[in-house]
Amino acid sequence: MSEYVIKNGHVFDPVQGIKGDKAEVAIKDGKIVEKAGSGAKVIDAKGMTVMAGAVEIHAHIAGPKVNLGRIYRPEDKLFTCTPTKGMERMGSGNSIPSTFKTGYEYAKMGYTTCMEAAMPPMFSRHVHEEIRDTPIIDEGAFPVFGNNWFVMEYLKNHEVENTAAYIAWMLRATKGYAVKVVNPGGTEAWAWGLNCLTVNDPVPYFDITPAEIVKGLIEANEYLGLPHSMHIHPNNLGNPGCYETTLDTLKLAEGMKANNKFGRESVMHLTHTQFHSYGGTNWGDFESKAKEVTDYVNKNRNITIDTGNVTLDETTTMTADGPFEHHLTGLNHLKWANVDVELETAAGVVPYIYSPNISVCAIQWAIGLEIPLMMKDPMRCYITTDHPNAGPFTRYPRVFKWLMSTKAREEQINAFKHKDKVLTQTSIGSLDREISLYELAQMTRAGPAKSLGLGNMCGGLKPGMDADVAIYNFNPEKPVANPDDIEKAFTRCAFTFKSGVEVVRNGEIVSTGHKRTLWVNAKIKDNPQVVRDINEKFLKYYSMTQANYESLGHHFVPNPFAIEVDAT
Amino acid sequence: MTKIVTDVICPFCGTLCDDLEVAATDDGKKIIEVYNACVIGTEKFLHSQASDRVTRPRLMQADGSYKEISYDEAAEYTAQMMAKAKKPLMYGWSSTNCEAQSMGHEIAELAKACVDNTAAVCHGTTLIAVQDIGLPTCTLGEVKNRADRIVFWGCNPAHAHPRHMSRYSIFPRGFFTGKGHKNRKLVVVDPRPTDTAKMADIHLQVTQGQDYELLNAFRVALKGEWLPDVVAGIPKEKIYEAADILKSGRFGIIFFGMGVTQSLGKNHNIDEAIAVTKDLNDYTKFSIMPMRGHYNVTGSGEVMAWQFGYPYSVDLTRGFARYNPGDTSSIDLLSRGDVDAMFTIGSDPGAHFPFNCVKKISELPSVCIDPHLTPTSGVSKLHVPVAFNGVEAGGSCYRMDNVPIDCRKVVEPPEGMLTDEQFLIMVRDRLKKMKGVA
Amino acid sequence: MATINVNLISGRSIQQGVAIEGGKEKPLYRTACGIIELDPSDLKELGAWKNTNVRVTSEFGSVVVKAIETTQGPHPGIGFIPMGPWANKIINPNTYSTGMPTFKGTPVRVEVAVDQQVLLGIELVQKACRGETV
Amino acid sequence: METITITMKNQPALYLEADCVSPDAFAGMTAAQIAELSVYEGNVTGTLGKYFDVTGSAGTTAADTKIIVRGDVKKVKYLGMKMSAGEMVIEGDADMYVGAWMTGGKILAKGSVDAFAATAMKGGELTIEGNAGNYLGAAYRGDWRGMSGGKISVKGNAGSDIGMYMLGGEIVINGNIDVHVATHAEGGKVVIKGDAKSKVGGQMVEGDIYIFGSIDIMMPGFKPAGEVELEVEGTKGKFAHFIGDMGERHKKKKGQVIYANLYKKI
Repeated sequence: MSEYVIKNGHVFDPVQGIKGDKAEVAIKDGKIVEKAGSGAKVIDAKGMTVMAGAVEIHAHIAGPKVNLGRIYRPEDKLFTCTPTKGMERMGSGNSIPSTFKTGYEYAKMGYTTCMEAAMPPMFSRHVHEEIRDTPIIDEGAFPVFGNNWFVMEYLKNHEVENTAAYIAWMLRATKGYAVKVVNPGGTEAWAWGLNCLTVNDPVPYFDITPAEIVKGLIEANEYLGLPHSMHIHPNNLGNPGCYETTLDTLKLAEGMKANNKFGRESVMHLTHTQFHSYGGTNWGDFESKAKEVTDYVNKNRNITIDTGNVTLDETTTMTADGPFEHHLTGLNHLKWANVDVELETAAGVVPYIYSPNISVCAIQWAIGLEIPLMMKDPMRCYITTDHPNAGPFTRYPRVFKWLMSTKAREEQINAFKHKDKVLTQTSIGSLDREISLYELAQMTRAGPAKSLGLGNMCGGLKPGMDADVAIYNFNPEKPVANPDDIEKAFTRCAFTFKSGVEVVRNGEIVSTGHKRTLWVNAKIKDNPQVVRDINEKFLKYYSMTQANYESLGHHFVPNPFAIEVDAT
Repeated sequence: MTKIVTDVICPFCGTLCDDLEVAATDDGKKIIEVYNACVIGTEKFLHSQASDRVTRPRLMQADGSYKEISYDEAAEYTAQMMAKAKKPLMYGWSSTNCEAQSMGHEIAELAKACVDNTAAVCHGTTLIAVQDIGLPTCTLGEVKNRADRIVFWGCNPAHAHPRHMSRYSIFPRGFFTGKGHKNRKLVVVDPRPTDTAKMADIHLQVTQGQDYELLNAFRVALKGEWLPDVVAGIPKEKIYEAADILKSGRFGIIFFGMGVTQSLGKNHNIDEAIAVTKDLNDYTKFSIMPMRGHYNVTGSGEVMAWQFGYPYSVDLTRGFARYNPGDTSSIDLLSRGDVDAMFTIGSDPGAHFPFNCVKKISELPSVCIDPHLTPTSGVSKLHVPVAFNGVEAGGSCYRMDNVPIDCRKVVEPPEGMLTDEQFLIMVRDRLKKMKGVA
Repeated sequence: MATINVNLISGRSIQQGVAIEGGKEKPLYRTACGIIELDPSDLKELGAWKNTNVRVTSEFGSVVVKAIETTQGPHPGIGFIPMGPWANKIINPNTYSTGMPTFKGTPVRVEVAVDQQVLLGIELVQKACRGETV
Repeated sequence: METITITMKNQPALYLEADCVSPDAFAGMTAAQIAELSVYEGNVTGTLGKYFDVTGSAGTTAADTKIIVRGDVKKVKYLGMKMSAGEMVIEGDADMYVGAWMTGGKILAKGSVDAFAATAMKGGELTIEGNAGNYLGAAYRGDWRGMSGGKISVKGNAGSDIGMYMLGGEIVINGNIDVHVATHAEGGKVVIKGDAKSKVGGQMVEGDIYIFGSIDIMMPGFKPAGEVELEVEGTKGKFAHFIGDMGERHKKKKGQVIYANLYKKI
């Protein structure tokens, strides 16, 4: 494997506390090393910004609902499909890119590790086939547990150990990475056309509340000591006044402590916080409650969050929150897809246009920016667009621009049709914080890596870590003349290295690297009861056999990277 | 001695039953018996063992006779054809695994071809409708565990998906459906009193070609609005009654088939059926599902979508993907004379395309990759027999509800026979060389 | 000779399913698909016994199949030929620019053709491609 | 206004994709430059000059450019695609996508055109003296934003699915139409002077259809709402009025439900 030494660049690495100093980064055998050999290839990064490869903590990039979005939105691709080009396969899709384009676009922006945020377990083979066809980036996928019949039956009786054993089985069967919860109990209720809008709404038939599901899953997660915390999309997403449900959900983590060997301190990750920080009682008095939510998170160190920034684009919403998508199609009358998955979950898909001429969309945009600007610890707040829900991930550089430049924010606020309403219903106009490059590295690298339990492997440039490096044509010593220069610089890397392989040069793909699938192999004590329960559910209620459910052979995950956990 | 292979997947229809058991000889060469399969599935496994099976590629000669050639020669012939053509059509894909489909897409990309699957003559219009108004659907286990209202509209599972009714839709007892079929109301809409219709609580014998009108009447009836006395041959009282039955269930599903996708109205029949389903969700929970035909037509759509962005009828000739059934769809391409080479795999357009298209195929340079002798192999210049996927080769497949299931290999193919994927790799490698691609 | 006009639909039958897996070069395929299922009242009007060969002709083509009494009736006015090359010789190929031919709903004329043969599947397609009468 | 004439000299073996044939693409070019523009036959890229003689010269802007298309272009797709201004005259029959995605200018097709003409049209005029194919003035697959402006006139007949997802603008057909018209429309006006078959106005939310001839089968979702005297396209007469699609969702304006209207001449 080639050796490289990156010289003269301004390095930003929260793991080592380097804040823009000119430092050398050496690469050997796929890892960052103290010093490369004399034959190492020299990359001159003079006047450039050097960071670790970015880490995506929450995006919908592979699997059945993503592909349903592709299948049912030919208009999302019209006139924009791209040809075969050098190493690149043909590409397609704006809000829902094809797998190939997904890999290329992330790599070109300097992202090297990405998490698919919602894997319906029964469809894990599909998720992994798409992951396999997504080049370059390392990927993991979070199976969803919040509406799973086993989980609800065990936690009804507070059987944490059985829940943990079931989770361990499921992570193995699906090659999953973490415990994802979406609208706990609400999606099961949706199977009957109902919902759970608060943490105390009972789940029909199962005699359990969302609060009990959430608490129990945190306990099971920490019982196992998984690398990532329980990752939650709470009840009542997207409705005026939903912040109260969000605070009720966050409070469920009070007093809980992380238990793991990965350096993770959080027990709950609240995702796409923007969608959960709404006040008001209707769309007319809709307002931001970003302050209330971030105040709580600032005070409680066992919680991490990501933002879910609205990018003001036409996009495709998709979530395991089935009832929400049904609600949304009622609002915008656009095409509605829904898939209920036996014993496990559901998903919905609806196109959405975040128009700068609609006040609610502009307020959503503002809330998404308020959250990171109000968060005191950038190591606990990560930038996402909940791709493609609040906007496509390809807009990250634009979000960075808004966060790094008050001027860019002002320009956008002035362009809104309902500017005054945005200013009265949010405090975006009074926030003059500008996110620094170091903070950006915390919010997009070191922070999400730590929350995922990957802090020793990626998200930093410390010797011994994976050699994932992004070099941007952005000179931190020069004042930014035009905020658009920020967006431009972060859109196409000068260089991207993935596990020590140069994959991007001058914004073009030069290698498809050695993509890995990350999953968690949790060892547990033998649990005959859970084994029996699984057998029984397959015999009676699943529509496929257990043997076929568990068959996820090498051809689905050709390059696995298992993170071992021992909970015996 | 025999060995029993369990959890075998049936590679016939979109029901993709995965509970078959196959008894094979110890050396894994011969199938002795097939258990749990329907009569069609059983035939599929047993026919693979036919003694008169063609096992080597055959090239048609000028006089119409066939000459046996090697797989190498066949791969070379195929690659040459793909390299020379201005607009080759690569059609089929529904009776092979996703790995072969993926390899075929690489060839299509290199050759800048049109790629289409059997949805073109089956549920292509469903896909158009889904693109227009969406699709509230579910997995088949949801139907088994919850459904108390079942509608079969323009489909006849008693004939086309024989185990569907016992495994998923009418008879099984599930978590919330402990009484099986006793708690389910069955509505069948079909212009014939089919064997499925004979089991129904209500059979609406719709006038053929007027499903769109009847579906529209259902939407009107659900809203309690005015209806003409008779719609599509059905008195309005019966329509109101059926609409009430659907509304009053806890969980309902509409299964539909080629009776609506291929009749006048086409995509709009499905469009309106989906609208009915969407409307019913204002009153209760309702889903809708196409009864997909080939066992892996769904998989082909999935792979095509994640790789190119569209589920079928993809045109790559300009070097990037485009899609518009009516222009880029197989039947229109052939009818209009807009292709100059035909590559068929995992399907039989010779039997299932309108004759004007079959005649066109017979006039073009053509390759047919299929384990069987078929009308397509009979009119193609080159026939490449391959191993039976799902019997002699495994690989990823997708059930009609998009659930992925990995097919199993049960026995070895006859000595020296290649799988679809193996043959396609040979073609791809040659095409790469011809095109000067590393 | 009497002729009748019916609305032709094609579609699956379980025998068709078994036959396509059993081998399309075999006579069983013809037995399963080289037929037209007619309502007894239509057979009567045609003046034909069950299991008589008939010629079915549409605007788009013509084919000889065996007329049998419907297995899933009554459906007066509707003729059913299982999907396959026999049906596809005469169905309406118009896609209305949707990509989908009109496999169901083609007006056809049926006439008795006792002295004409129903061809095997592959043979039928090959002959028809050569422009011969089938 | 300058005129440029392209005359078919070498027929394509397959079909030719000539999306460069529009005033926007030609503007500011000499005949020689225009002859170098790319056209596509399958996966082979050629020049316009390989298939057409190009004479005359283009204006400096699209608005100053008139294109005359001569010879047999029955196998040429995308004539006038995305044009925004200027004029085009197609003297014979043309294939699919004539004036697709056009936003302005005028196209006169003296013969017939095949399917997908004026897809998602936003403005301008398309006049067809022969017949029009299917999906005239319809939306692209999956898009809910169909024709939103401009006018389409057809002297002959038109095919199925005309005006699907129409939002605005006008379509006038002098002859007969096939099944499905203005399906899913949320605005716009369609006038059929001849006969319609069936599935007229299915799933219509808003908009108006006028039919002078017969309708084979009415949609059950259209409810009789009396008779009205109207003057449509210069013809005065009595029309039966229907409102619908009663099965579809509808907007409310000032407390009143707004239905789509179907007027059938009595």
